[in-house]
Amino acid sequence: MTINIILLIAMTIATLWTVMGRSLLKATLGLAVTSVVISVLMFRLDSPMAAVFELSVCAGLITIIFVSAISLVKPLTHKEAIVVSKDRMKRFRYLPLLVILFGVIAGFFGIPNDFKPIYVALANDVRTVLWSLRQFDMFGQIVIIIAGALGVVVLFREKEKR
Amino acid sequence: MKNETLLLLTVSVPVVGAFIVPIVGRVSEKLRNLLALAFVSTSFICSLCLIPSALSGKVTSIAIAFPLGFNFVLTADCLAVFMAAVSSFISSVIVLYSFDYISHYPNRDEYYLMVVLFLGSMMGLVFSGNLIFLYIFWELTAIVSWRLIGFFREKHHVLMADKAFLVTVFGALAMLVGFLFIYQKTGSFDLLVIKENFKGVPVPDIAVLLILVGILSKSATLPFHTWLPDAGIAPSPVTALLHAAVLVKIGVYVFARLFISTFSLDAAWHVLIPIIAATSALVSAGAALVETDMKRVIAYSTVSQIAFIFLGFSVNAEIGIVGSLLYILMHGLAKGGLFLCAGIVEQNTKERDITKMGGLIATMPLTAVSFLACVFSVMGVPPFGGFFSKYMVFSGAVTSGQVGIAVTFLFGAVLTILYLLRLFNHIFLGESHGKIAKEESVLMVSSVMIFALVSLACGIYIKYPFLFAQFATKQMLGM
Amino acid sequence: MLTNVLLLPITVPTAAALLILMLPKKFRAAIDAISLFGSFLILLLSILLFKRNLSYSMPALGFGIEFSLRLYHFSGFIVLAAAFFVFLITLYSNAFLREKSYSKQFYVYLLLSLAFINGAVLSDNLVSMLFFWEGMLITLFGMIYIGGKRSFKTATKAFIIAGVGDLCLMLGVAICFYISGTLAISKLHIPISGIGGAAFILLMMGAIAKAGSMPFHTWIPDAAIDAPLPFMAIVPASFEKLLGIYFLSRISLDIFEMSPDSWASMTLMIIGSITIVFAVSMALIQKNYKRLLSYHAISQVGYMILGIGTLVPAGIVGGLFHMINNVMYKSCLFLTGGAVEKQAGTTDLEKLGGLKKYMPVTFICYVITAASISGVPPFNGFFSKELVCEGALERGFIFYLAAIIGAFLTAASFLKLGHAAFLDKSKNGKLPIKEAPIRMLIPMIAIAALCVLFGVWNSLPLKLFIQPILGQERLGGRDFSGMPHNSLLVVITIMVLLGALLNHRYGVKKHGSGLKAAEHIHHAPVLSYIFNKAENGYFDPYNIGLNISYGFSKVAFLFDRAIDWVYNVFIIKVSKVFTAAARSLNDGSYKSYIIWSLLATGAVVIFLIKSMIGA
Amino acid sequence: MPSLLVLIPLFGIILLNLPFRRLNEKYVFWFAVFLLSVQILFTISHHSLFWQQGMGYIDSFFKVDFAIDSLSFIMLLCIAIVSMVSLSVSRYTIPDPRERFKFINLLMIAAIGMNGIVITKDLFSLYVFLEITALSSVVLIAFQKDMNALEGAFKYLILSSIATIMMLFSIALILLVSPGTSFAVIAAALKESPNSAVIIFAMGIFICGLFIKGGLVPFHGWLPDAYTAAPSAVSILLAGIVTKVCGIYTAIRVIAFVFGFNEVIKSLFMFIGLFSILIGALAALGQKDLKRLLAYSSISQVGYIILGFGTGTALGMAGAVFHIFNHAVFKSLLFVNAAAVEKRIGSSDLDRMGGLSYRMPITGSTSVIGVLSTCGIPPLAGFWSKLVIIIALWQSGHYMYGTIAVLASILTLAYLLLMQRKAFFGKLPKELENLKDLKEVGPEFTLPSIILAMITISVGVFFPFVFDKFVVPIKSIFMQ
Repeated sequence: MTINIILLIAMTIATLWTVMGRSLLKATLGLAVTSVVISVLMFRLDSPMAAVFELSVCAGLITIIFVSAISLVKPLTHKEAIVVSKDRMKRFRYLPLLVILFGVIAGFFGIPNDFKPIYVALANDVRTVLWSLRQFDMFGQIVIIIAGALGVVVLFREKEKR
Repeated sequence: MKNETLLLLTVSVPVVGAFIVPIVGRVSEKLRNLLALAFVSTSFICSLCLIPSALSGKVTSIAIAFPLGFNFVLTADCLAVFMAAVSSFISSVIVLYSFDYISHYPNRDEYYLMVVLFLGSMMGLVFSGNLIFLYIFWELTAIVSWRLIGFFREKHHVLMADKAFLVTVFGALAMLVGFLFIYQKTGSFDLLVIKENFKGVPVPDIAVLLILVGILSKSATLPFHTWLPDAGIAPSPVTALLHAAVLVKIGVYVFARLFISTFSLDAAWHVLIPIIAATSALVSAGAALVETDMKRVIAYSTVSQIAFIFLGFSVNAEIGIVGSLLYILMHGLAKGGLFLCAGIVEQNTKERDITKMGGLIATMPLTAVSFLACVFSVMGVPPFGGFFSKYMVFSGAVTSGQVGIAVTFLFGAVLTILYLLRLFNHIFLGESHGKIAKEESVLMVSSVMIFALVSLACGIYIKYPFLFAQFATKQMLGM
Repeated sequence: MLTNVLLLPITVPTAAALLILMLPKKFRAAIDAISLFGSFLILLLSILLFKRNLSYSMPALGFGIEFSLRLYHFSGFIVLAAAFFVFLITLYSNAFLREKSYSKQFYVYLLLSLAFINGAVLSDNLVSMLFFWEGMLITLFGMIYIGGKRSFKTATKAFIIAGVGDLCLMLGVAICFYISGTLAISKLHIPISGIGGAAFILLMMGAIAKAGSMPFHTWIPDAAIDAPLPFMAIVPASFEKLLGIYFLSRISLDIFEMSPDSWASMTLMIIGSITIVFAVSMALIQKNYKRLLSYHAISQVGYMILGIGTLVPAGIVGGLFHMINNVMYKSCLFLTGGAVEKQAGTTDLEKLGGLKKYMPVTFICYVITAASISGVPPFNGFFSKELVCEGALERGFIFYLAAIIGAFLTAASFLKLGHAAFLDKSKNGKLPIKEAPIRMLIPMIAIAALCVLFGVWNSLPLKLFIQPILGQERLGGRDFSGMPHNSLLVVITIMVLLGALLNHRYGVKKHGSGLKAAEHIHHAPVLSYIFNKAENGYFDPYNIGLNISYGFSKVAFLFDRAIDWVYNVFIIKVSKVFTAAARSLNDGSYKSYIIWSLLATGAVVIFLIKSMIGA
Repeated sequence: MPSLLVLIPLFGIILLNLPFRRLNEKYVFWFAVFLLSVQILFTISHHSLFWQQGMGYIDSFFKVDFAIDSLSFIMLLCIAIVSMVSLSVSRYTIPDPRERFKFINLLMIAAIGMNGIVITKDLFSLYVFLEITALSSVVLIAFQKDMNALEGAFKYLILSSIATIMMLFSIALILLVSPGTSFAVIAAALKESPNSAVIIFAMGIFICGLFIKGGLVPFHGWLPDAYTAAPSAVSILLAGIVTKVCGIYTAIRVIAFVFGFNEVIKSLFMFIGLFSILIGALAALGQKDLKRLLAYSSISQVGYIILGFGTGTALGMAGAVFHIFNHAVFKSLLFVNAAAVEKRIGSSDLDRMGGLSYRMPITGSTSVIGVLSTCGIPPLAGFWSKLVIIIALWQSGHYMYGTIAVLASILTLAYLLLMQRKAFFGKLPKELENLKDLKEVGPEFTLPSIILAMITISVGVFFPFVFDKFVVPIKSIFMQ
């Protein structure tokens, strides 16, 4: 049980680092680390399929896309980087305190588990859920992907000077 | 013609007709004016035809049940027919007057639409037997008065229109909350059902207070009266129709309809309301004596005379109630006439400040004489109708034992004489400050003379309105 | 048929007035003829109706209000007197108003007010009496207004004063209905204790306002200058007196049960004596013929009120007799004033003088009526004043003293007037003045003759007109006609008159001309200060009342502006404060939105958990 | 086959986005119009066979059945009307056909999302459809790509993503208790499960997520910025229906049918409703910008809906739904007028406007109708729905809430009269006098405003029939 706690703490530190990290690259790395930690957690909570998804998609694919996108962007000059980091540091200096405070309160109150979760370990694994139970949501995912694509087209396409 | 169809015609003709008027207005100006007059006078004629059946004690009523208790009920009892006849007569004369008055100004279509719609909603309100539809027509008149006060579209005018609209709607909302309290007790909005439930039991004070706030704001009595003088900037037929003769009578009518014919007020209110009325009468009479703008003086005088009507209704004496009903008729005629004369003077001399006017009697004799006649009727000088109504309101105050209030109203009546004579002298007598203006249009002067002559006729042949009012009071008090 | 004969006194004059109204202005002769014929017709009618007891009533309206007329001795007498004087005045004004532009309007108003006075006197219901009573406001305003360019101010003043009086009357009538439940004058018997007292005060104020006594008198002197002269001769001199004193006597005799030693009669007597003394002293110092006469009209009312106020048979008979006498000589004096004004062109005593030679008939009529007003023995004024003095003496010496002072000053002022106008050598150059036209002289001569007749043979008016009003039991079996019984009083009166003559002689010798005969009184140390103040309207209740109401209305206007301020400024300020607070919630930075949302979620969750678990 | 409502637009978009460009641009508008009018037609005649018989194999394929009851009929109707209005307005405000093609695609996706929310019976797919609408609205808000739009979109994105995270988290927690995610299953499971803190926590954050989406007061920060930043066509859509469907309808559906009503939730809703009425109205009173004022006003009107819903009685909920419909109509009417004014004057700053009803009479008079209906002035629709809510409040004994709600409509009247006075009623200021093309905008604006005004008037005047036909069936749903 304590390993889970440690993993959770690691995850929070990684997220804090992503948020407060100076350059975008560091932020993507931080994101990748959090995904890895989450997938390890999932393994521990014996839901392997979800963990595999998490690892491959979030840690792998998304990080690659982010890194490629960032590489296209003109990197900040050193001087600007310092200004940006100082500004971020100033803005988020209270964030860690806040997180710790929240952790203490949660711990102190103690999330009550006064009931026995009944259906956690349902037998069917991800595949059956995905295809048989939640087929309609697939439809939803398709629409979201289309919306995302359209959004990218609308927002980021330069307006050709006709 | 069965009474039911007459009743339906009185209400529906102006309401529906109002929307035809602007359409016809596109075609021809003249036709639209005549059409507007036709709609208004049809409802007048229909209400006249309703009088014999009302007098015979038969209450014709139309009821269509709607969900949630908002059923559409029209009852033509004596009080309703009396109010309908009075307001539709005054409106038809005013519409006749506005043919020549409004022709000088833009957006005339909207004017006629609103005036005819106003009369329609007035008829609806007067005949409605259900609190919700009473409230609907009440708000409809507030919308109309908002559009009409802002008729000249100047910035200040629109500001005043909004002020009037806000104050009256605030009062209406308070009244709606009062209605809901009553609905809570009786479970229905129909006046007859409410009347049964409140046979002996006095109404909860909170409901009375809230409804009173609505009534006082609509009839411009003391705490809520400032919107009426400010609305003096509207065109004269509007101020005549809305702020003198008909709109301000709505509050008083609802007071009679609710607090006299439907449920009974307990004794404390019969002392409190006259006090409010007394302060309002004195304050507005004082203000009228000091004010210099012609229309504002007359508006303040309306506030003061409305307080007299409230006195009559609220003193729990039968003679007072009959007196107030007569007062509504006489004051409507006279005050309408005063505002229309003010309109003629204002249109010809382009001057509103009475200190800069004078000597108009030489060039506008007929207007001056009718103005004087209406002034006498408001003061209560005998051959004119105002005398009987003022006497009976006084007698009502005295017979209900409140002699102190009667003496304060005596002082109010003296102030009335003072400011009305001051007004007449400043406008028509004395030397003219170079502003010599003739009264151009025959139509306007004849409508003003109609008012003066009818006031005189009401004074001399007081028997007919008196008996009608007395019968209405007997019917209201359930005797 | 007989009953609606009673309507004729009201309908005939109104019909005549409307007929004249129809005629265009230039048919002057026709208008004069119609008005004369109309008034003559009414005179005949009233003579015919005089001795009859009739009553007529339309179906009652409700709440005691009904249009009911009742002709009995007293109202018949008043209608007859009114018709008689209207006829004479119309005859007089046919000549007087010849070149005036407003003559048509004047006749219309005259006939209308005659109709109103007949209506008021005949009506047996308080409200229908009030209806006609207040109707006279309009004709009063109309008649003064047509007098001249500037006269509308006085017309307004008269209207307001009379209006206030009538409103008090209206309230009084309402209280009477409240107490007794009926408005029929003949059936009313109200004790004057408590609310009844208030009713008496109000009705009495209405009556004396109409009669033109002290607190409500100030419009009459102004009207003397501004209003057309026939108006002064007919309304303040006769109509007002007739109607006012008629109603006052109906109040004190019929409507209220008043005993002689009650506070009500005391107030009446005080008002009467004050009016006598103050009005006549004001008259003394006047420099204008008509203003002097108008002040006398006010002081003579004081005698009537004093007489009726004593509630002693002698006093009441004296008061009523004085009423009819006063109407006679007062209107005749005004007619002489009119003649002087028409012929000499002015009524200002400084410019008048030596008219004796040129207008002998007017002079003779003036002497007769002046003598009768000052109470010189053979004339009617003497007998009625004696009766009033006898009544006053019975009730208290102070009232008798006031009557005597009044007599003295009246005599002095009329001596001054006669001397200044007729006897002094003429000051203005326009010497060749002709005598007034015959149509003006006839009414003067007729009335002067009547004054002599009512004086010498006073049992005729007393027995025929006055005494039947009180009826035998109230008179206590005494007959007041013939020589006054109390010879002591007669001696005192004669001595007073001689004193006035001596004082006049002394004044003339001291100050040179007749006009300045009363200078020594005018400039006496204390009196001069009061006279100057009174002359420019300092004590004028009308001005005081106006100032009070203007002051009140200024305060009321401030209060009204304060309420308006609340709407225009205060509510907007308050809403601005709240709006600023409400808008501070989203200041544009998304961070604050996030914080607000999270805090609110926390609050909601805690609230839900606490209350759900707790429940 | 209600699922067609969701599928056909999707296939349409896929088809349209295929390569041959010019053809699509012309037809996409009419395709969208056709779709929406079909939807309107079918929602009005709601007992037609379209709804009854299922779609055989498609339903089986998706293995999910959609629930259609009168509540969703009204919502579908509102969605169709408001999107139609937004479509016609966009035809004028977005001149470039290429841009408009993209706009219409996004609009269709948003419509799919909303339709999905309305007809779904499953909590998770509700979440998915919410996600779709949120995403497409973000892109729509940022459509003009200027700084202001991007900032507004960013705020909307942040807030709505917080909301969706909360919802997702609470669904996860609920899954601890219930086997599936469909409403009926969850409802049954929640009834049995003990009243434990975690479940209440889950319910709490779900409700707060909905409040953020609905833009109620403590959570309303993003709403004014998003509405003003969005292009006028989008702000119509947003104000008219998006926040209503995502926030309010979902709250009604979920609370009434899944979490179940108890006194605590009722008082919570009532308090939040009243709080947002007052704060929304007060904030609107001080606004200088027309669209911002209308945004605050929509917060305040949503407050009435929540207040109505909070009474818990069938009448109150029916009144709330009726007010959703009314509000959708007159709010989009006011936004259409605001768009017309902004188009003509170039800015929506109230101080620069004045006396516009001279030159734009139709916009002026329809905005009068919109104003009066929003304030609940009788003859119009707004009055009836407010009255039903107030009566429900009275019947359930909450006098204080009722009185404050009634008197709050004075505030509504104050700021809307302020708007009407500053913009339409009054004299034309100097600088607008000589503005060259200050005249009525064109059929794209006048037609929808007239239609919406007609709807408001007819619903107001023929209220009894409308009440029987639409509102009573809703009452019956909430009856159980």
